[in-house]
Amino acid sequence: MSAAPETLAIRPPAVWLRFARALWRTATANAAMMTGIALFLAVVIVAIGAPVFAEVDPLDQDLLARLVPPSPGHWLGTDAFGRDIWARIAYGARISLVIGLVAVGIAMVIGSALGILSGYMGGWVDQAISQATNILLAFPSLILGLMVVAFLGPSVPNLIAAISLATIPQFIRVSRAPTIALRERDFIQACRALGFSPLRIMVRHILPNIWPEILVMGSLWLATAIRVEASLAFIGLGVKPPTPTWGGMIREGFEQILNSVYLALFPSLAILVVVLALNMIGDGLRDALDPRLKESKR
Amino acid sequence: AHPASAAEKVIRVGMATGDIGKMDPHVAAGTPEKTLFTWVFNGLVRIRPGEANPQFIEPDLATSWEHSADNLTWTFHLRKGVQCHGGYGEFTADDAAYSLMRAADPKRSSFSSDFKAISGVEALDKYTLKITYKEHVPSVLGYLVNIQGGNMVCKKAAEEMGADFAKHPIGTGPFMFQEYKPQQEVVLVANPDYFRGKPKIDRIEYKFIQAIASRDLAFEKGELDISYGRSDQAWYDRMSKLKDASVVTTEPTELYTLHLNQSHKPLDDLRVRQAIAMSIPRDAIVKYRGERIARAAKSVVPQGYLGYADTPMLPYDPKKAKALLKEAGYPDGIKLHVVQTSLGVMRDTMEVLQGQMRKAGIDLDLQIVEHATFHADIRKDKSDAVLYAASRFPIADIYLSQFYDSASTVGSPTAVTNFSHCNVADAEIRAARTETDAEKQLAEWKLAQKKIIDNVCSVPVYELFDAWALSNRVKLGYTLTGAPGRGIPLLEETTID
Amino acid sequence: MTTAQPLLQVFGVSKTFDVPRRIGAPPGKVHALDDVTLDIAIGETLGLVGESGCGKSTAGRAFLRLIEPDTGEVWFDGENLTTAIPSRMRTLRKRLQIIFQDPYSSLNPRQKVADMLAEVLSVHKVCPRAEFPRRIAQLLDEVGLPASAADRFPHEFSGGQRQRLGIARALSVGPDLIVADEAVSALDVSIQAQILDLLRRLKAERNLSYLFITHDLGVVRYFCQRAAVMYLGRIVETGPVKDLLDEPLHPYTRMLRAASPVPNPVEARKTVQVTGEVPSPLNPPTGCHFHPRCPLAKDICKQARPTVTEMGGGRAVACHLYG
Amino acid sequence: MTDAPVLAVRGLSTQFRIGGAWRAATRNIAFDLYENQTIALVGESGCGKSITCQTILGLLPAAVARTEGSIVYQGRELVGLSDAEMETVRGKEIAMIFQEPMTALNPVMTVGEQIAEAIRVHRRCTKAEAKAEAIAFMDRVRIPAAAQRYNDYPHQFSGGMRQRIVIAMAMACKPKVLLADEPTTALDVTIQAQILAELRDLCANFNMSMVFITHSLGVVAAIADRVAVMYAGEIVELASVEELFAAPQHPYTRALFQAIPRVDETAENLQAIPGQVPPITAFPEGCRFAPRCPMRMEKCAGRPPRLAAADPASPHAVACFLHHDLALEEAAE
Amino acid sequence: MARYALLKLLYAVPTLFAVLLLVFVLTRVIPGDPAQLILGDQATPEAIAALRTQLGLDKSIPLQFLDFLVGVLHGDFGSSIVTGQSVVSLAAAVLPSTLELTVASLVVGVVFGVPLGAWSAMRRNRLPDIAVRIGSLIGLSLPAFVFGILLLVVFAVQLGWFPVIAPSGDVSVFEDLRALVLPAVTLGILMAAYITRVTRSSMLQVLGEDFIRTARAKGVPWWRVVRRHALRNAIIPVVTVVGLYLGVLIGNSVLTEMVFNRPGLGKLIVGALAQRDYPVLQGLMVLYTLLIILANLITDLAYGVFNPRVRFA
Ligand SMILES: Nc1ncnc2c1ncn2[C@@H]1O[C@H](COP(=O)(O)OP(=O)(O)OP(=O)(O)O)[C@@H](O)[C@H]1O
Ligand SMILES: Nc1ncnc2c1ncn2[C@@H]1O[C@H](COP(=O)(O)OP(=O)(O)OP(=O)(O)O)[C@@H](O)[C@H]1O
Ligand SMILES: [Mg+2]
Ligand SMILES: [Mg+2]
Repeated sequence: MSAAPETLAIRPPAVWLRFARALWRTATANAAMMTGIALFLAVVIVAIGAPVFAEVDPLDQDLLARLVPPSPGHWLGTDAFGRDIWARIAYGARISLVIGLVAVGIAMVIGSALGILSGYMGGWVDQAISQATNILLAFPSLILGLMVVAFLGPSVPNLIAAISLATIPQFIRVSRAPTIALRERDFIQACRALGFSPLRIMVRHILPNIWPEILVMGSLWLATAIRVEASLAFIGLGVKPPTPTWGGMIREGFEQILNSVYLALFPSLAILVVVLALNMIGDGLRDALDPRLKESKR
Repeated sequence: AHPASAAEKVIRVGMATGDIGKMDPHVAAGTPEKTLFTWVFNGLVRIRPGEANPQFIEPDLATSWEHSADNLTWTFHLRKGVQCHGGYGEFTADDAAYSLMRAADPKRSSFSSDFKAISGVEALDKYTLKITYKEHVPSVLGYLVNIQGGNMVCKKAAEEMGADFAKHPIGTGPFMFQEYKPQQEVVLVANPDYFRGKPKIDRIEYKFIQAIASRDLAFEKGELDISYGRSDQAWYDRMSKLKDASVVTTEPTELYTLHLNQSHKPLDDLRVRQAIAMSIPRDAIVKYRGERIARAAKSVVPQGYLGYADTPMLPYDPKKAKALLKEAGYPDGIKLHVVQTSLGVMRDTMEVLQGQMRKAGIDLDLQIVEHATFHADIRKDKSDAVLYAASRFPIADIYLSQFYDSASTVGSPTAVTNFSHCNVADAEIRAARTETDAEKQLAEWKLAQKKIIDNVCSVPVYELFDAWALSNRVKLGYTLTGAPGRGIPLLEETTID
Repeated sequence: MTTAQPLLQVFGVSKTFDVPRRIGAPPGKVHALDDVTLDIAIGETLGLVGESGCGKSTAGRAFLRLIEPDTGEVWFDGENLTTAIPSRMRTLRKRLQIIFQDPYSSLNPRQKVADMLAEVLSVHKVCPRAEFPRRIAQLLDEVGLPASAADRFPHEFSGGQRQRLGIARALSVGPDLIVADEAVSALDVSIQAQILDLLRRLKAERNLSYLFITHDLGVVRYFCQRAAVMYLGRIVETGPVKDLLDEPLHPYTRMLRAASPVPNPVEARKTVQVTGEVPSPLNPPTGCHFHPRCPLAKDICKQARPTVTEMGGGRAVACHLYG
Repeated sequence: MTDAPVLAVRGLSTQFRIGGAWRAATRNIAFDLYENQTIALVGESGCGKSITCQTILGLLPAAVARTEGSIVYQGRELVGLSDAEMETVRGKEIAMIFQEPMTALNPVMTVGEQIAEAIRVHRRCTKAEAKAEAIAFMDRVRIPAAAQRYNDYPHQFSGGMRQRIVIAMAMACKPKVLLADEPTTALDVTIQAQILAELRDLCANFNMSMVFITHSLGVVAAIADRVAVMYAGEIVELASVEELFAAPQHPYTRALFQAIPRVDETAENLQAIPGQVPPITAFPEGCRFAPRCPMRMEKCAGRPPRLAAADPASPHAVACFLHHDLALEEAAE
Repeated sequence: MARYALLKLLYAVPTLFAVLLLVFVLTRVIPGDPAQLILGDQATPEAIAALRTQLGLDKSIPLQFLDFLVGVLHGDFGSSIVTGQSVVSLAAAVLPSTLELTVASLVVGVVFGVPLGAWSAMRRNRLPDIAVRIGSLIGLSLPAFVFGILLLVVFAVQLGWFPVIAPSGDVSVFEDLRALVLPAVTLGILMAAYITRVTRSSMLQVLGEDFIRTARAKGVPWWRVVRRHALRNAIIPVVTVVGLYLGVLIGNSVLTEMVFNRPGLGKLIVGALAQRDYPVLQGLMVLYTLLIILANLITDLAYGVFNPRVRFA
């Protein structure tokens, strides 16, 4: 055809760099996402800099100043042991964030990997994974948590293991269905025709197309993960005392909910802030990753 | 609730449990079951309603009794015409003998150890029962009151029903079992043939409501008339403010004791144990729990028990505790690995101890486990320290024998609940058990308590009362200060407006 | 038949699809391919025509094992594809390419054009990484797209432009055989001419072979040496293009020929006589599938499936008229 | 042909938001459509044919596309109508057949329902009536065993059959104007011939007018009354079908004719147009075809030529300086 | 259809077996002795050993498993070692309220979730959307027990509209439903939060599809396009999520059941595990697994109803 073109619009920068740029572009364009990032960063900063933000030791009991309502001295009040709630929320952010993010992260990675594998490969792989999923699903997550924790003993890693284990089936299911739909699409067929290995097809072609669903699910389950810690704490199997966690604080707050409702409310609000922030980021990310995103017709 | 006819009087009781266990008085040991047994069963004798102290023992199914000079042979004369529930006939000496044998049989009873000393039970005639003992027992009558193994069951019913008896208890008490709904309630109805007269209330709805807040709200809204409370001052204060209701705290108390396992380092060192004793601010903890709810422990035996002696303990002094630790070779403090149950009050108490002992450089590394695991683990010596709450029949012997006699050391074949591996007072405890002279017996017990405390086998923390919220509409018919069976007795004279 | 060495040989390939009806009811069966036998020589272009839904795309896919055929064998360059192990198949795919019919679903919506092409180049190590940009621009240029297209996502292109992206992708690995499934149907004549010229040039340069699926007999005439006509899953006629179009043997081929529009307003207005209903592939007619629409149908056509008759000059037809 | 056009398009331009700026995908589109007449839109793929049709129906999302110019349907200006107002126009007055048959149908509604819906939203009739009529339309587009397939879902149809369903759906609205975007591209020639015949009948029976997009000049010859040739977002030539086929004037149109592979003649070589269509972000200043035009002149790069008749007496209009001069045009104004 | 259901149930047998084996082994490997728990802390080692023998806990684990399997095959699930009640009667007692609560909260979840999600998608990034999104996140962030108590305080105690604890005995259907409202809302809100999010996201996707444009080109009014075309497609992923959550609901209503003092399968299972009540635990896990499988089946069927493309190959 005509002479080779002289100018080229394509310089291939590193993938991460391009991703980061896309992220930054969307982030700056998307006020909600910026707010989300700011909120999340704020929580992370409070978690890391807890000693700075809360001068009081979160473990320091003051038995004679228990259940003090929010007041200048303790601006979020004190708990049943007279410990400062704000300090506990700040320090608790560390563990709760780690539990939520890591547990959901692990579940998301393993679950969607298995889901894609199951949906794409079909056949006995699909059968095996589906059966395993059913077995996992057949345990109420509280029971599963109880068993894992009873078996391995309560510790943060074990808790994370328990919560991820309970969450994995959700991600398997959520990623398997769209994978099956995608498998029939011509562009996946084209990949096969081009001799791409199944692994490449799954990672490079299917995964990017089901990201949005996984992301939305991920940001939703984060709240659940932090809450499950609360549920386990509720039956007494959360993180070791006296380490503060939001879930544990909610449990303790529940005991006093009729006298001092703020005990359970403040940590719940903290969870809300994180989940809200992550959802805003998740939605923004989704827009960033979806080139096709059309505006609704109105 | 049931469509109550205007005339029907119903009392609704809320209990802190998800469900009830076996309704067999010789098997179940939990508060929910014991509360139920109070209404269904009688003993040969009983403690006057409203009291918890054995000094108030009075006739129940037995109208009178006498014993031999050596205290080893006891004869009881039974009340005539007492009817078993459900048409199982008259309650006779045969039933009483059967009940006692049943309670003493380790295969059928959780309380067989209480009756170890019995050598024979015999129905002399329809209304006369003879019990013979191998050795002296500090309080024969105490074991025959209507709690635990002292509850009298009807032989024919128990034998006919076999394992089903636990689902449908038959006794002679003022109320009869009617219906059980899993996870919901047990319904009891008045026993029209009750020997003290037909009860004034027609029915008891005994509801299992695990969550305290729900129980409180149900009580507040009038859906419950009696509600099991929480041993917490905040709860006490809030409920006390309710109109038309009152809050009562009852004995027996549960004594919370921190047992220090001497077989574990560094607790083998007396100085370390003393340091621990000095790191616990008993009075502050009582304040935290609530002064209407708790009282500071004054010995290793709960107050009011026969043989209890107020024994001075080491005062709270975290500085001195630190110094002692340093002296023992732990300048940076010590760390104890503690297995702890996840159950509410026990765990709360442990967290307070943890927070307080921290100030003396003692770090409690709590491994919170499920209650079942807790019981298994502490019996395998897995914990450096065991926080245990218990109330026993109010005689010092039981407490001392089970917790501080080396024969009861966990892991041994005769193990009960000696978690501390304490053996300093074996001689005194054993001597007191068979001592017939009351004075001498008291002296031995007193010495035993002092030795245990001086040796810091354990650190008693506080005693907690049971707390109940009662609607003012409920008229118990007696003054309530104690409830030996934990549950509030609802009797023939109890009524509701 | 062609004397040249065959590159692709297809023997008796059949494919049936289950079509679900209601939940629980037994599925319907569509015989998309019914005993198809074909071959394509090195450097040859075989046109495959037939009505929509007759199984052309299925054939193209089955030959490349994108769909597993139920029965039959496909040989490529002396190798049996039907039994090739997956890793061998993946290597072979570099030589076997397909351009998909539907330009809308054949491109990954989340991949930019440059990434798409770069991925192919890197997987098959077509050229050193440093040359990718140049190579990509060249490929785009070959299919008539500007270099700036590299930085765009598929949804930013029109249908014809997307089709060209698919062509560029197939060309990028330098295949020996391309299955072009209506590759130029969505294009306007000018681009179509460009693409056809391009495909022709590549054929000349690289001795490429094509299986060219299309509706457009004009394109067949221009581009293909031989053609095969399909009707409801069966090949009804094959032969050199010129003969086949100028003197069609099978009544269906004749009908196709007659219905082809010509760019002449006067001629085009003459109403062509196209008769009969298109049969349902779920429930194809007995005997010769075409008999309900055939103006020359005889009794035997309703009963027996016609066998393939060699007619000389490389022509063959499956019709009772020639039995 | 009556005097007033059913649809009069003037100075229509559709702009997309690309990289933050508004870029015109089409520019200055103008044509008249008379009753019972078919105008064919042909041209390079990507030159804006589909966009133009969607603009007429106001279907482009406001967030990414905007429209300038005027579209007058039976005396009523459509540009600037609210969505609710457009709803009364869509389907009933102007209907559209979309280019992509695979995605144009709702996958969870039976094809019959979708056609019946088109009937019921515009006319009061019972469900049974709508169903009967829908089946009749399915018959018309040669769906075999139409009554049985009424309750089938789109995925149970082949691409060609889906296309026919889309056509049936548009026809079922009985619009005054039908915008048909490559309705027969996916079909084989026998079905295509039948559909074209059917569409012609419909135009005649219902006094329908049609805008027909296609790439096949054979199809144009078979169905169109007038032809608009588009290039890079503009109409470059507009003439009756006979005149255009007899004497194409614009160099692009001529080049198109050179590129047709014919079924009745063997051609050695097709004359492809060298070069490529400029992207909408880089349209040339003057005549957009100029860079590829074999007869390019100096002035072609200067100002865009207007679409006008070389001979004022003839309706054959062309936008090319070879046929009429800019100066001439300006003088005429 | 019946054949399909049967086939699915057949497929479930290995799952069931695996679940049982897991429950069986895990519960016996974790520490804790039912005999100790039943007899209390004063029981003698002798009494405990006797009870263990009586319960068959002294046998080897494989032997116990075999005994259990044989029992199950004879339809005998044993009885609780804690209460003595037969497992079947316990299950029968709690099953109705579990199903009742599950269905009711499902209804709450769908009735709130789907319309809110759709509305939010249509008002993307505008005030209603933001409000709905934050609202759904509040639903997710507040643990059921906290939310439940708050509901009780306001609606049961303050306003007196609903009872605090579920009435027992023979009560009118009205009373029964009244007691169901608050727990169903507590659980349903959580579910609604999920459904809202999923509906919104899939609705956004669907609104961009070509067939929406086709429908609009037909002149179908906008609200009808949304209802008949968009929603019907958007609901398909929602069905998956609802199905998934259905299983979760049955087992995870424990805390809600505690707060509202309702009997329930989940509560029973948790209780049995805490008490190491092996027969109950095993029997109920069979039931629970069957319910999950049933829920899967219903989801599949519902999926088929909503999605004609679904295949059962
Ligand atoms: N995956 C599939 N499942 C079920 N049926 C299928 C599948 N793929 C194709 N079919 C059916 O097989 C037959 C042949 O389809 P195919 O796509 O090969 O036709 P085609 O000749 O390419 O038609 P077109 O010209 O419309 O593209 C059709 O009836 C089609 O409905
Ligand atoms: N949403 C969009 N955003 C940006 N550009 C668009 C968008 N949709 C279409 N375009 C551009 O508008 C131009 C016209 O597109 P249109 O679909 O009308 O082409 P067409 O003439 O129908 O082509 P074809 O014959 O290939 O279908 C193309 O260059 C296309 O890239
Ligand atoms: Mg095809
Ligand atoms: Mg188009």
